[in-house]
Formats: sequence, C-alpha cells, structure tokens
Amino acid sequence: MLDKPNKPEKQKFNVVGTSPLRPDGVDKVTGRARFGADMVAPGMLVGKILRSPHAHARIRSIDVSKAEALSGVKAVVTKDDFNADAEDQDVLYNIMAREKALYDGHAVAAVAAISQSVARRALALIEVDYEVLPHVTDVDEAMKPDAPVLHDHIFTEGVEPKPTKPSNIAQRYEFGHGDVEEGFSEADVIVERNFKTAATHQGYIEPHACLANIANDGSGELWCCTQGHYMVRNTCASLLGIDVSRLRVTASEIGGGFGGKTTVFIEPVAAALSRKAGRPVKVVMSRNEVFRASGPTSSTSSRIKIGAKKDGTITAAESELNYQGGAFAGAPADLGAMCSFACYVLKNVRTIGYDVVTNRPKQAAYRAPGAPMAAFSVESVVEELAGKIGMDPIEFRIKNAAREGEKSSYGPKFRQVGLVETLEEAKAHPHYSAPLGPNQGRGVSCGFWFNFGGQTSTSLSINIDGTVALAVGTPDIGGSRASMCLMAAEELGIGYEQVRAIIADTSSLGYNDVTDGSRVTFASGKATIMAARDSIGKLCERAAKMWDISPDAVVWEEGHAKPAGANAGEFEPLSLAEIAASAESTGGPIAGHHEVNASGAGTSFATHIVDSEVDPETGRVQVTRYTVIQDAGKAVHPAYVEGQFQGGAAQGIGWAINEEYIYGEDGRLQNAGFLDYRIPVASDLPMIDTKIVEVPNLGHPYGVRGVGETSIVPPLAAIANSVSAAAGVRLTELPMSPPRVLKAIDENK
Amino acid sequence: MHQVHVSTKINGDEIEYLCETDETLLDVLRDKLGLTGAKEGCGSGDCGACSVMLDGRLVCSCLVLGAEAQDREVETIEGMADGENLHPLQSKFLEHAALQCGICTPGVLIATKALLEKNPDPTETEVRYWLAGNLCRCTGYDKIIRAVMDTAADMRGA
Amino acid sequence: MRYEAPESVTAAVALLAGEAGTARVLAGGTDLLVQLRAGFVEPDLIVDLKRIEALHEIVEEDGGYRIGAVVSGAELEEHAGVSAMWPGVVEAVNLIGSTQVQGRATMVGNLCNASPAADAVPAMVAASATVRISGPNGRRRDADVGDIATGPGKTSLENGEIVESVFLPAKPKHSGDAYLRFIPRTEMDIAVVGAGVSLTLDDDGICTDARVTLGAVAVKVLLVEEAAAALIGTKVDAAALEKLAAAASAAAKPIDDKRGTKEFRKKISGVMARRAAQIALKRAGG
Amino acid sequence: MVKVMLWGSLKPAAEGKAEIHVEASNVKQMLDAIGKAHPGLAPVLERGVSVAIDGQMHRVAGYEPLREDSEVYIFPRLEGG
Repeated sequence: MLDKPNKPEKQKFNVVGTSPLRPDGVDKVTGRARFGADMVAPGMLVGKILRSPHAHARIRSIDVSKAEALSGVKAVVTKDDFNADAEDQDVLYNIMAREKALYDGHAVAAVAAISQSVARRALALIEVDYEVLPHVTDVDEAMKPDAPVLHDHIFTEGVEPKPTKPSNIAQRYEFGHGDVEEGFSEADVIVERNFKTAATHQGYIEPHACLANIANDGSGELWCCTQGHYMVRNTCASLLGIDVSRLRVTASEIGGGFGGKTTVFIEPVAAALSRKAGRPVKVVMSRNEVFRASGPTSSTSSRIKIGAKKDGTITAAESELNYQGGAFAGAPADLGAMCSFACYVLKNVRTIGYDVVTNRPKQAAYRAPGAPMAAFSVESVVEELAGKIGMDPIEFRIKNAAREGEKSSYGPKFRQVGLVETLEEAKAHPHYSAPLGPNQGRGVSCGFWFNFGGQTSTSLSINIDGTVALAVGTPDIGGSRASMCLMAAEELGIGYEQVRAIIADTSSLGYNDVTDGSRVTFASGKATIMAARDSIGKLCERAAKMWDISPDAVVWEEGHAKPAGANAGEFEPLSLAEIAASAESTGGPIAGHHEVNASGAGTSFATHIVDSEVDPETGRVQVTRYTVIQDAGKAVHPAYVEGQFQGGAAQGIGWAINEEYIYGEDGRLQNAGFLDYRIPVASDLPMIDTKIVEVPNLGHPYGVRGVGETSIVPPLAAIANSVSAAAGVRLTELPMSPPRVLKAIDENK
Repeated sequence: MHQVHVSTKINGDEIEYLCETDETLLDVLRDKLGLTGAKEGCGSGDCGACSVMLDGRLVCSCLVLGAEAQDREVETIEGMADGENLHPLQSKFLEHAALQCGICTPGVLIATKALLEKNPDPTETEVRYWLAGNLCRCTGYDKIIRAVMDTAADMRGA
Repeated sequence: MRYEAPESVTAAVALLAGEAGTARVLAGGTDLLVQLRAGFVEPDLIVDLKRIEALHEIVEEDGGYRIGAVVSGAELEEHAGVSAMWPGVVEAVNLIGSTQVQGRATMVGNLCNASPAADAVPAMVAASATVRISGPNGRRRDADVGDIATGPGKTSLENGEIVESVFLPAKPKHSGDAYLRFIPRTEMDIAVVGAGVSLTLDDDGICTDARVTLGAVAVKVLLVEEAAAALIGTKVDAAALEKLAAAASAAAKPIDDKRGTKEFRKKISGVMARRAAQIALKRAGG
Repeated sequence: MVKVMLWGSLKPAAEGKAEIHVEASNVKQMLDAIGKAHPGLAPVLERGVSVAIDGQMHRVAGYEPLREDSEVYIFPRLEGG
C-alpha cells in the first residue's frame, strides 16, 4: 500500500476545474427537457395502484372482477401477475403485496384504463378482504420480544447462538478493535448519551414516473426516471420472468433522486399492466404515494459513549445503533456502524448496528445511507466531550482526526485523506471566529463517506467535424454530463464545447451500476478518460497511416497528433478535426470504449460550521449562517461541486429541524405531503458558503473523489451542536422541531 | 363524463380544447396540449413546479380548473424565451449553475420573472419569501438566489 | 360533476339552491381543488364565482371597506387603502400559502373553508368584520365573521347561501391591528397557533377597546375576552401584556396533532397574542 | 499468507477469530479458502461482500490480485445513495 507517489497522474488542467454551462441546460430552462412523466406513446393507458390503508394486515382475498368489468379498464394485475421465483423476493413483495400488506401504502393491485377517471373508479371497485393485524412502527418497540412480528422467516443473524424464534431484528453487525473497557478505564472524562432520529424522505420534487410498452411476448421498452436504468431493466426482467435482452430501458431526465431512485417501485407494475393490456401504460405516483410507498430513510435510536484524556486523546469509543428499515431487512445499520467513528483514529473502538424491520415502507438509500444518523449522535458527543475537557472543538477533532496510514475505526488503514485539511480550513475560516448575536449558538461537525466505484461502460465517438459524442450509462442527477464532457475534452486536448454527452439506453452500452455512492464523476469519469485514451490510440494510428510511419512514432499533445521526435519524421501536427475529416479513407469511424469495474474510489471527509438562532419562547430554530468545507479530491466542475455541498447541507438542515415521518396510533402516515412534511423553503435558509479542499485521490487519474453524499453527513450534528449551544441544553432527538426544543429549554430552567 | 369546451390564449396563441370538469389547468397543459414544461410535484399547491401566469397573476396550475381558463391568458415556460433568445433569467440560471436536476426550474423561472416585473430591485429576503412556494431539493437555493439578484441588477442596468 | 360559472350572484344562488346533490362554491379554489384531488369531496356541481364582476370589487363604505368574495390575497395586498387601515387583516390573508396561492386564494374562501387554523379569520374577527350573505329568493343578510365557521369544515350558511363580501369597518382613531401565527418554517405551513389583536387607545395612550382572537387552538376561532380585558384601562405595558398572554394560554383549548402538542399550543397562544398586541400597539401609535 | 480481517459479528462463525490467514493470490481464491476453512461464513460470503485490500475499498472484488503480505478486510456489501 502507501508506496505510490502522493500525486495523481495529471495535475495541470486546461478545462477540468472550470465551470462551463451544462449540455442539458437550455432544455432545462425552456421546459423542453423530458422527465419521467413527460413521455407519451400512441394508445397509451393510465395505470393506477391500489394501496393498503392498513399498516399490517393479512390479505384473505382480492376480488378484481368488478374492476375488470368496468368499461375502459384494459388490465388489472395483482401479485399473481409477477414471477414468483424472482431473484429478489423482498423487492417482489415490496412492489406488490403477497400474503400480507406490510405497511400503509403497500401496493395490493393495479389497473390500466383509458383515462384517469376510469382508472380511479376501477380502483374503488377492487374488493380486498383484509384481516387487520397488530402493527409496530417504532424501532425500539419493534425490537422488544413481545412486538408484533412481521416475518416468520427472519431469525436475527450475527448473534450466537442462532435464535430459535423469529423476530424483527434481521441482523446484528459489530465492528471495531482494541479493548474498549480498558480504554474507558484510561479516560479522564466520559460522555455517554442516547439519541433518536426520525425517518426522513429524500424529497425529490419529481414523483416516480414511468411509461412501459411491453408486447404480449414480453419484449418492449420502458421509459422512467431512475438513478440506474440497467438496474431497472435487470430487476423488471426478473420480476416479470422475461429475458434481460427483451427489455430496453431509457432513463429520462431525473427530477432528483438522492438515493431514492436506486430501486424499483412502479416500473415492474407498469410493465406487468402493459404486458397484460397489450398497450403502453404510464404510471405516475402522486406525492401522497411517494411519501407512503417509496423508500424513506431509517429512523434510529442510538447510544454513544466516548472517553478521553484531559489532553484530548480519545481513549475509547462505543456506539450502539438501531436502524428501523421498514417492512424488509436491509436498513443501513452496517454502514452506519462503520461510518460512526470513521473520522477518528481510535485505539479502542466498538460499534454495533441492528437492522430492524417495522410496518413502514422499505427504506431506500438517501445520500450516504446510514451515515448522517450515526454522525449526528457521535459528533454530538464529541462536541460535548471537547467542551468538558475545555478544548476547542476543532482542536479536539484535529488531535484525533483520521490521517493517512492510520487504522480506521472500521478496519483498514487510510490512504491519502483530507479530514485534517478541512478542519484546518474551518479553524481559519472567518465564520468560525465571527461574533454571535443573542440566542445564537455555533456548532461544528465532521463527516465521512466511503465513496464507491463499480461497473461502468462508456463509449466515445469522434464525429466527422471533429466534435465528440460521449455515451455514458449512469443517469445524470447533478450535472455529471458536464463533468464527463470536461474530462473527455481534457484528455483529448480539445474544447469543452466540442464534446456532447448523453445518457445511453440499456441496449447501447454494457452494464452500468446505478448512479449512487458518489461514484459517477469518479467511475464514469475514469471510464470516460480511458475511453478517450482508447480513441487517442486510434487517432494516432490514423495519423501514422496518413504519414506512413509507425503508430509508435506518433504522440498526442494538445489535441494534435505529432511525430514522437526527430527520428519519426517531419510532419505538421494533425488536429483531431483533421484526422476525423479523413476517417473514411483511413479506416472508417473512430471511437473509443472502456469497460471497467472501477476500483480506487477515495474516501471523503467534510467539516461544517453552523450558526443557529433559537427563539427561547417558542423553540423555533433559524439557521443564520452555514459553511461547508469538503475534500473533493479534484473539483472537475467547481460550480456543481459547490452545488452538491449546498444541496447536502440544505437537506441536512431539513432533517435536523423539521422533517419527519409522523405515524398515528393506527400505523398510518399522518403527513404524506409537502404541506406537513416540511422540507426547507427558500426563506428558511441562509446563503450556504462553501470551500472546496483538494487532497487528490490517487485512485483516479485526475485525483477525483466523489462529492455528492458526504455533504449530508455533518449537518445533523453541526446543527444540533449549534442549537444546543444557543438553547443552553443538549438536544438529542431529531428533528429539533419547536415543541421539542421548547420542552428541552423549559425542562432545563 | 361530459366535457367543457374552452377557448383561451396560451403564450399568445388562441387555443381551444375540451376538458373534463375535474381536470386541472396543469392536466390540460401537460396531457392535452403537450406543454410539459410545467411539472406536477405535489398536486396541492405546495411545491410550485406547475407555476404559470394566469391573466398576469402567478398561480399554481394544479390549483386551477381547466374549465376556468375560458377567455383568460396563460403564460407558461414554453413562452418565456423569445425565439432563440433566452430570457435574461434563463441565461443567468445557466451561468450561475442555479439548477441541478432541473425539475423545479420552469416553475422557479416563471415565479422569478413575475417577481422582477413587479419589483425590479428586490432584496435577498424578498426574493426568498417570493420563492417560498417553489421547492427546490437540489441546490439549497443559494445559486438560485444569486442568479435572480444578478439578473435583477443586469436588467435594471439595461 | 358539472361546472358552472354564472355572471350574477342571483344566478349563482339559484344554481346552488337548485342542486339536489352536493354543490361546492369555487372562489380561489386553493382549498377546494386540493380536496377534489384527494377525493375528500365529490361534488355534483361546482359554482365558480369568478365570472361575477361585482365580487371582484373593493369599495369604500361608511369609512370602511367592502371586499368582494373573489378578491385574491395579492389584489388585497395591492389595495393601498385596506392595507393602511387594517394591516393585520391584510397580513393574515397574505400568510395563506405561497405567492402562487396568493394569486388565487380569497379571504371569503378562507372563511368558508372553515378550517380551525384559517389565518384570515382571527384577524377579521379581531377587526370586528362582518359578512354579507346572499340566499335564495333575493334574501340578503349580514352576519359577524366569527359566526360563519361552526367547526372543522362546517359553516352556518344555509342551503343556497353564499358569502358575497366581507366588510371591514372604519377604524377608530389611535387604533391598530396585527395578526401573528406560529409555524415551524418561515412560510408554507398551516398555523400551529394564530393570534389576532385589534386595540384602540385614547389620547393619553390608555387602551379603551381591544379584541384578542386565537386560531388553531379550538374547533373555531376564539374571541378571548379575558385577554382583551387585560389590556383595557392599561397603557399596554409589560404587566398588562403578561396578563394578556396568561389569559390567552388559559383560553386555548387545543388538540394534540401532527402540527403541535396541546401543551405547546397553549403556551404559544400566549406568546403569539402578546407579540401581536405589541405590534398592534405600535400601529395604534402607542 | 494473506491476512484477512473479519468484521466483529462474523467472529463466532470463525471460531472467535477476527484474523484469518490464508494462501491466496486473488480475492476469489481467498473467499473460497476462508469459506472452506469456516463453513459458518459461507452464507455471508455467498450473499456478497465488499473488501478492502491494503486500504483500498472494493464494493465487489472478484479476481482482484492479492500480494503475499496483503491485508484484506471483509465488509457487508456497501450500498450508496
């Protein structure tokens, strides 16, 4: 390890690091861009889904005969219209209830009809005989031995001896090293606290939407808003029992995802309806359906204990984190546990995570899944501990910060990382020393995310006029087409404007993993650079042919083929455009490709500084100043890097202060709309200042790290720390909504 | 269900359509007229993605019945640019990277255009409150606010 | 569902009275369309009042203003006269929803929707506003604003009746009004607590008359006489304001729901009433 | 021998050991070897794991080469947003 030079391949850039206009920009400011719900097909039907009004109910029977008989209804589907042997049984069960409805909003049947109103009337005619069962929606309640059990096949994994009774605890994870008890005995000060966080939703403004056009033989097309159209293709093929090759999926423009569009909900349903009706079917979720039946985050409860010496050295740290992940196993308790102490170098550490099922919609990823909740509780204790020791909270963090060559809390040693750099920038930032007004407090927090690589396939064609068409297979959720164009242009030595990127459909490129894990600028970027290099090799061959010299004697510099040296001969350099223009006579089209399961992703760290003001009479919190400092490795398109920083911070502010899933006694979601699920509006937020730190990731030719997810990890704790400082009392439960803050203030009096 | 015949003006064009009485103006624009620039984010007036101008007033088209548009004038995002010349707000949004996914962008642009026509010199706070009904989940609003302030300054100077 | 857009109040009333099934009146539509969409109501008839010219008017009357049923929040705000005379009422109306909603929503619609959390209503009641109601056979009557909503979604209007206007009376000398609501965000929320205050001072700055109202803490708007009494005869000083706050908190009869707890709402009722009174005092020249 | 580190909750399936040494020149060989030596781990390995080789994370690593002295950490399969 660590034996590589500490610099990336390329350090001087022509276009990478500039912020040109995005290729999809004009379409998006003129209304031309086509999103999930914007597509139509001749003969299209409207699909609608009937959803369970019960949190937990056995489905005794479903009678669809009246709906089928209604004029204008072309198909009705239930669980029987899907492939019972599908690979992922949980996804199968989630998209259409089987023996039980497991949450309020769980799909139980669907119709395709000639109009909205006919489809609505048809849903009302479907008769479902439910046997209502006791339900549980709270994570701590679900873990109790006498809780209603959702699945009789879940026996807690990761505990010995293996349980003999089914429970709602799907998995227990444990990570760590050293001797925690010994470590606590060496501590001068120990802080231990319990925390809770509410479930939140990604809150993308575009509801899930798709248009399926499947022939009776099972072949066809699907248009949808998704973070991964290859994933949609493979999953739908499996759920419908058809060959992958029969289905072509095109990713529409996507109106926000943030992790919530990394799985399927309505796509297989639309496909099943279309196959049955023999006509195209469009399904668009209402906002109510998005909240009740897509994939929000886990709610959590946790206990954190950290001990430190008076000099600020952390001697031991322990976390126990419970993640409620909805009706199926898979809550990111493992990721939360691994991330919880990742910012610190610890001799003795133990983190435990529990993956718990409840009668709620199955959680889906949301920007650094699992990490924000863990960071909230850990960084709250870190801030409090620094205060008890009497150390500046940033100094305390620097003293214990993750560094190159040190063992991480989750195991492996860190490679080149930028946490200390973000902390030093924070300490020096004018925000950190600015005076505070009355009822205001300042808080700091760090955050960590792994960042991923993964499977990527990219293709790049040199056009006859010297422009370049770039096809990537990872949906663009934050401006990645611009970043890809920048990297291709950089490598080819041409202008940004000469490259145009598109998101190709599933039949046009090899498999691409989902746009997730902050992987696209890193992995698709790496594949784009390699595809450009592949095409450069071919461009050089063509130049060699034109000069009648050996291809080895041609080099590519500044967008031109040049003779490698005096021995190669004397030739005027040939531009990319010149070589492209004579492609037909030199061997035909010129293209570059690259396929890879990209490794070498670089972990990312951030430090956020927040000022909040608390109204002591009402408990209302207003964030008054916000600064994000994050290591991007190399910022390919700095304006979009800033945009990711700001967007993550804003979502974190919502999570910290007002957003929450509220369930009633009946197990039904009380606030399935933007009126009462309160995401920040423009007047709620201050400007969000940013500082991009660039500590290169050596696993990428340009040093790129992912940036999309880390930005949501620090805000919860940073805001909790600032609110706690302003209110004079430690807030340990999210959201810090006015009633909760006021209660804490009053109880502290 | 019986349909209502409506004659109206959309982006300056005389338009006629038939709609069901419970269809919204947004449904009509998107599904009947193919004007899909206005988006449905909530269907309840809480997100602003369907913003259009109705007789010179900024409204959510999801809260207007299609039948109500009789003899009215509707302006949508499709009518904002003048041929191939973008409106200054559209250009500034691109320059400032004031959009990420772009789903809220048509609504935000319609709303800010209405603001600047009413108040050419708004403060940051005025812009933020005016846009409180236009949810954006990607940007944290920072670059949107900057783009609006910058456009306003430019348009005042012009 | 039929959609009708009559051009006179008489025609509107006749349509409503003649409907055997469920009829709904469409003013701004910002509540009705949400209810339609959610399937909460399935009317047989919708009567759109916006084609009735007279209902678009704001006219001076007896030193006050009569405001037509389909005047939108945005139009009300742009009316210099009303804004100067009853700033609290105008602010309350302007708190309803977004800029977009302001382009449509009306104070009469807010009243007749009969939500306990309606923002315009506590301010109108504090301002002693009345409404003019038209009914079948040319019947017309006036009523206090506070008597229209009787409970969540319920009104005292009889079959075929519509509210055609709100009358805000002339404001006495040295008077001021204000409305404040508590919401978790800065905008776009439904009031957790709303408080309206209207007060009048004499030449020495002594409060001679006051009306204090609360919204969202009972099935309908509350006119809290004990809170008003706490101000009358005082210079609306700190002690009087504390008494008012305590009276407001005591009078609140809220429920626990997703928007706030009982305990929280009671406490905030006092805070909002006190803060609103301070603004009203300033506006009265105190 | 490659040093393979297990996450805590896998220890019971590996007779309480957090550290296993196996002969392997790539990840596939390594996973086969530890699955054979500790059958209790097999179901977890079959479900799919992510690995870190000398500090470098791999969400999925099939035939990634290993050195004689490589240090490998096994993790639950990583998922992102």
